Amino acid sequence: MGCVTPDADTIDHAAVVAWIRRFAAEIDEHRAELVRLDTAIGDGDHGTNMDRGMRKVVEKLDGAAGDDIGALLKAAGMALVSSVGGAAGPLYGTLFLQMGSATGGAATLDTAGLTQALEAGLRGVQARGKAEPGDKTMVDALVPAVEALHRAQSDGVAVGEAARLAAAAAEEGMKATIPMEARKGRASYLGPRSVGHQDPGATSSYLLLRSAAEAFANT
Amino acid sequence: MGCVTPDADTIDHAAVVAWIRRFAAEIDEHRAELVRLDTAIGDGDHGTNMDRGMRKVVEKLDGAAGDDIGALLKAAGMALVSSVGGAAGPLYGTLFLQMGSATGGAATLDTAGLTQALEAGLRGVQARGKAEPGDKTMVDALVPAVEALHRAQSDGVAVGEAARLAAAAAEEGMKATIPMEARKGRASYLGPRSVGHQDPGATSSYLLLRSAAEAFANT
Amino acid sequence: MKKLINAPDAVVREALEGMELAYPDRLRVSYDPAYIVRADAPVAGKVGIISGGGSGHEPMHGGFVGPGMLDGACPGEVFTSPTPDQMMAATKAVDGGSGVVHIVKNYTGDVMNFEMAADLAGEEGIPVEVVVTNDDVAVQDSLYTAGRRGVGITVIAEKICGAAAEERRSVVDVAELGRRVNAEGRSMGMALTACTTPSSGEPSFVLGDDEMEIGIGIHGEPGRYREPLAPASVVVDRLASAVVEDLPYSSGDQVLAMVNGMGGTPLIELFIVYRELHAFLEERGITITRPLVGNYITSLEMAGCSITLLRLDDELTRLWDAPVNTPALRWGA
Amino acid sequence: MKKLINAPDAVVREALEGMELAYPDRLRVSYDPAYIVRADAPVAGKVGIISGGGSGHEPMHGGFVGPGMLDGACPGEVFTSPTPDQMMAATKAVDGGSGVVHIVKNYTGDVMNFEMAADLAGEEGIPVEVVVTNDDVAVQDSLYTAGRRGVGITVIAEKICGAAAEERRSVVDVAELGRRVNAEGRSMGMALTACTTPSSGEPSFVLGDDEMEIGIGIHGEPGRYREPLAPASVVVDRLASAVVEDLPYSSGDQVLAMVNGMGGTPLIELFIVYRELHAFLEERGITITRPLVGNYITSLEMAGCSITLLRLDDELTRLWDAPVNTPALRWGA
Ligand SMILES: Nc1ncnc2c1ncn2[C@@H]1O[C@H](COP(=O)(O)OP(=O)(O)O)[C@@H](O)[C@H]1O
Ligand SMILES: Nc1ncnc2c1ncn2[C@@H]1O[C@H](COP(=O)(O)OP(=O)(O)O)[C@@H](O)[C@H]1O
Ligand SMILES: [Mg+2]
Ligand SMILES: [Mg+2]
Ligand SMILES: [Mg+2]
Ligand SMILES: [Mg+2]
Repeated sequence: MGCVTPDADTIDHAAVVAWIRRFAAEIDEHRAELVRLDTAIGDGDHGTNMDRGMRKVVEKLDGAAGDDIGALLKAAGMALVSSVGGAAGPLYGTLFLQMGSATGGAATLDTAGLTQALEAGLRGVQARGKAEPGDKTMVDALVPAVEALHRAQSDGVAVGEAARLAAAAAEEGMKATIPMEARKGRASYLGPRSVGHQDPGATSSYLLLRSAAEAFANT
Repeated sequence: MGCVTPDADTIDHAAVVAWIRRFAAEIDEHRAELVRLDTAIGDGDHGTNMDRGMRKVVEKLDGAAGDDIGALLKAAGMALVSSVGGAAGPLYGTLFLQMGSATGGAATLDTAGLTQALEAGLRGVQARGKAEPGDKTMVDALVPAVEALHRAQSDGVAVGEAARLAAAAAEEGMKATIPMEARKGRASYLGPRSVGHQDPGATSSYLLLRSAAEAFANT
Repeated sequence: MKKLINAPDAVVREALEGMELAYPDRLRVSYDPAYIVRADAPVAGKVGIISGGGSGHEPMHGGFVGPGMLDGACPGEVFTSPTPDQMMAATKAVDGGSGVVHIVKNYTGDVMNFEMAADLAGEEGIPVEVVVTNDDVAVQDSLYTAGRRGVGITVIAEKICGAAAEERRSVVDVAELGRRVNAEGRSMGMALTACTTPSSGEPSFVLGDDEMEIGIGIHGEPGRYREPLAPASVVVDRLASAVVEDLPYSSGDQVLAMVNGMGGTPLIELFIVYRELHAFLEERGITITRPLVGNYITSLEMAGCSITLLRLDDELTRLWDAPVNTPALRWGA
Repeated sequence: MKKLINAPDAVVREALEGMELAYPDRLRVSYDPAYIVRADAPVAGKVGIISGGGSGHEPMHGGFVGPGMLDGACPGEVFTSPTPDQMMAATKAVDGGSGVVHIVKNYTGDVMNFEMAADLAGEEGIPVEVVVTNDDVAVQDSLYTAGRRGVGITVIAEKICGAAAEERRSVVDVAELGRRVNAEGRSMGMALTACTTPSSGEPSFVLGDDEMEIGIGIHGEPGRYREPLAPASVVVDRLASAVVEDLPYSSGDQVLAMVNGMGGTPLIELFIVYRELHAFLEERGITITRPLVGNYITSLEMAGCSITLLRLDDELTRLWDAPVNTPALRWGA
């Protein structure tokens, strides 16, 4: 699917569909790893939860027409909310719902549009979950990604490259959760014993950004 | 306790007390082995059951006076009946009760007396449990022991030596249970899978005869 | 061995003490000899019903003591039949002048000890009727063996005899009813894991990670055969086929179906087993009119389940539905 | 992984089907979205009470649906909070016109999903009151963490709120009562073994043969600390000390004491634990006036137990004693 023209300044509906499919594929592929990470400091269901949800999202996509990126992201958010459960359901659901609200009616997104969308999603996640950076959650992957997007936007970077930079920042953010002591979510029950483990939600959030980078990259 | 004079033709109350104590000690010592044998083809409690019972018997002995061997054996039987439970409780209880009936009022036993006593006990066990030789039970150790005593009696063998012969026969009988398929008791549920294991009750019955041989031997 | 206990040889006594403390208004416990009776025993004019057997099968039998079910229970050591003096003392404690029924699971030890107790009771002039349960189709029945084991139907017989006794039926009637329940009932069990008695400290048998044991007893006895781990539908097919074909149960029958956990199986799995059993019976035209799903006759911490069917008629259904008020089975009260 | 299941991802659905088949007269089950309501829901004029959470804790919550307790329950996947659409559908199904109370265990996922559901219900004009339980003293409570977990007190809050709703008290009253129960209740649990979710297939943590884990959660979360296996008396001392000191409970208090099995622990052990707890409390002048011993809030096949205390007054005692008629808790009916 050539949804992005080389060095394109914008992504379209098809590119966002490709992003979501790519994310679903990454989750499927890393399901066991996410379960293992969540077993170490949680209850071992993060991979299963996200996989169940992304399958539902992809089912919905199969019937998705039109060019409204906002509607697409909202539909994904609704599917996640009603199929994932656990902490990830409301959090990823809200992330997508808020990205959808921020992009309502848009047929294309440039770097600024993508930045606004992810920032709105992050704000939604923080409003819902009350986590701050450093609490060892998905927020720790999303915050650097949003920051990287802002930098890319002021530097006039095209959206495909911006997504790549955001993914790289999210990866750093994900790795930075390893030495953290969890203060939110199930891992917080472990207190100091949560140190030394990578947060599963930060890991899936990195996969989300990596999927964007891959879907928006020149083909 | 020099309860038996060298080459004595009879045993007295003290010798029977020594027999019972010896049996209790053997059971205590072989408790784990009896449990292991019963785990293989039963429910793993024979050692514990017999040990619990013989401890109670020994407690009773501590207060036993007089010279009535029958009363002594009956008291032991009653203690077994009300403390062992399982199959072994009624069976060993009956064995001792019937040995007691057969020796009621006797202050000494010669080979004939011992033979009659054990034979009465065996009859009681068979009446209670309906086992025949070859069913892979304690009966398979007791029958050859009784037969050996009969032979010893007709050969005019003294009681100490008679007990030794009975113990040797019981040992053979015990070993002969290994290839048998159980037809009585819990091991019978295993059918052919009971083959290749030595019967726990036959093993404790051999210990009973060996204890007699040791207690009645010249010291 | 991982158990919440203090000392292996104190398990039965301390658990009894716990029961007594937990149900002070409902149960009375004697320790030497050990038995449990309902707080208001003996009930004048009512047939008394006692049961008993080795411990390790909780809630059976102590958990079934109360109005509408057992008057008394005699707990033996773990997996070891209790002794005649316990049974005799319990018999006396529950005799309200109308005689006593002994419900006995068919194991050599249980049968012989209860026999001795019945002899003693007879000597004291208490009419005793004995009901021996032997519903386990995993074991071949024959005159020349110990015969089939008593398992799940025991619980149901206790409930139904208990209801009949509350109706003030005679000792002969109540026992006859118990025998009828036994005749119309069949069971079979299986295990995913063995169990460990506190005194032995070792598992009763060893199962591979990918194996299950079909036809196990409730004392950690190994089963009829071993096979690779299979889905619940296959497990139910194994157990229910053997059960249904034995009586046999046939199209048009109405049954009470019990799916029983062996102690270490979570309830969520028992409901999956019940779903499979329902489908299995429905296919054969057999209708479950009374279900019972839970842990009723267990083998310590064994993981696994058993299935028991009882063919129902109006009388048995009515007696099953009658009020019962025990720690482990309670309705209408 | 040894389980009586057909397929890991069919566990919840098939267990629900089993429950529906086992209790056709008492429960109604919806599958998409998944929820269970009492057969006669909604009860006009009565406050509806729903709860919910991940599956794997059976009988909680579905086993507590019925007159005198919950009107509805929303089962999530194993150890995973259900979703807002389930909760919303259940809320609508049980609203008898007097509003609905949501009883929610304090876990990030449960709280957020129920929050979204309450928002949706508000939009539809159904007054919803939320009771969040957080009785687990193993977890440090702080504004800056997820706070204490909701465990055993949830069962008791469901029973007591259910009784109050049957008395036709208002939605605000019923919720207030639930919060009071939570405030007067404390719990702590421990494990001898971990548990394995069907989907992961691996134990949630690994314990040595001679170790136990103190302060575990109900989702296979490891606990506060690990220590060598110890007698039941020591286990109770660990759990009960933490529980009693936290509120604190003090001499003269009358309490409801629940000894709860984690799913793989046989009843005989729970009675030994109860005996120890009784002694522990008696020594401190705390009297158990209402006991509850059994498997009520479990963690799949985990071996272990938890202890919950609720300080009682006359009102709470009366509501606890009121009739309840659910698959897993039943008396007076
Ligand atoms: N309050 C929160 N804010 C943001 N993210 C959170 C919060 N609580 C948990 N998370 C994220 O959710 C992840 C766990 O998700 P998941 O395992 O699906 O849910 P649950 O914890 O309910 O089992 C954690 O790794 C963490 O990144
Ligand atoms: N019917 C019987 N007749 C004679 N001996 C029997 C009979 N049934 C069982 N036994 C003996 O009892 C032994 C088992 O005793 P024990 O383990 O103490 O009782 P249980 O089988 O009730 O656990 C068997 O090894 C066997 O020798
Ligand atoms: Mg998780
Ligand atoms: Mg045995
Ligand atoms: Mg035994
Ligand atoms: Mg979860």
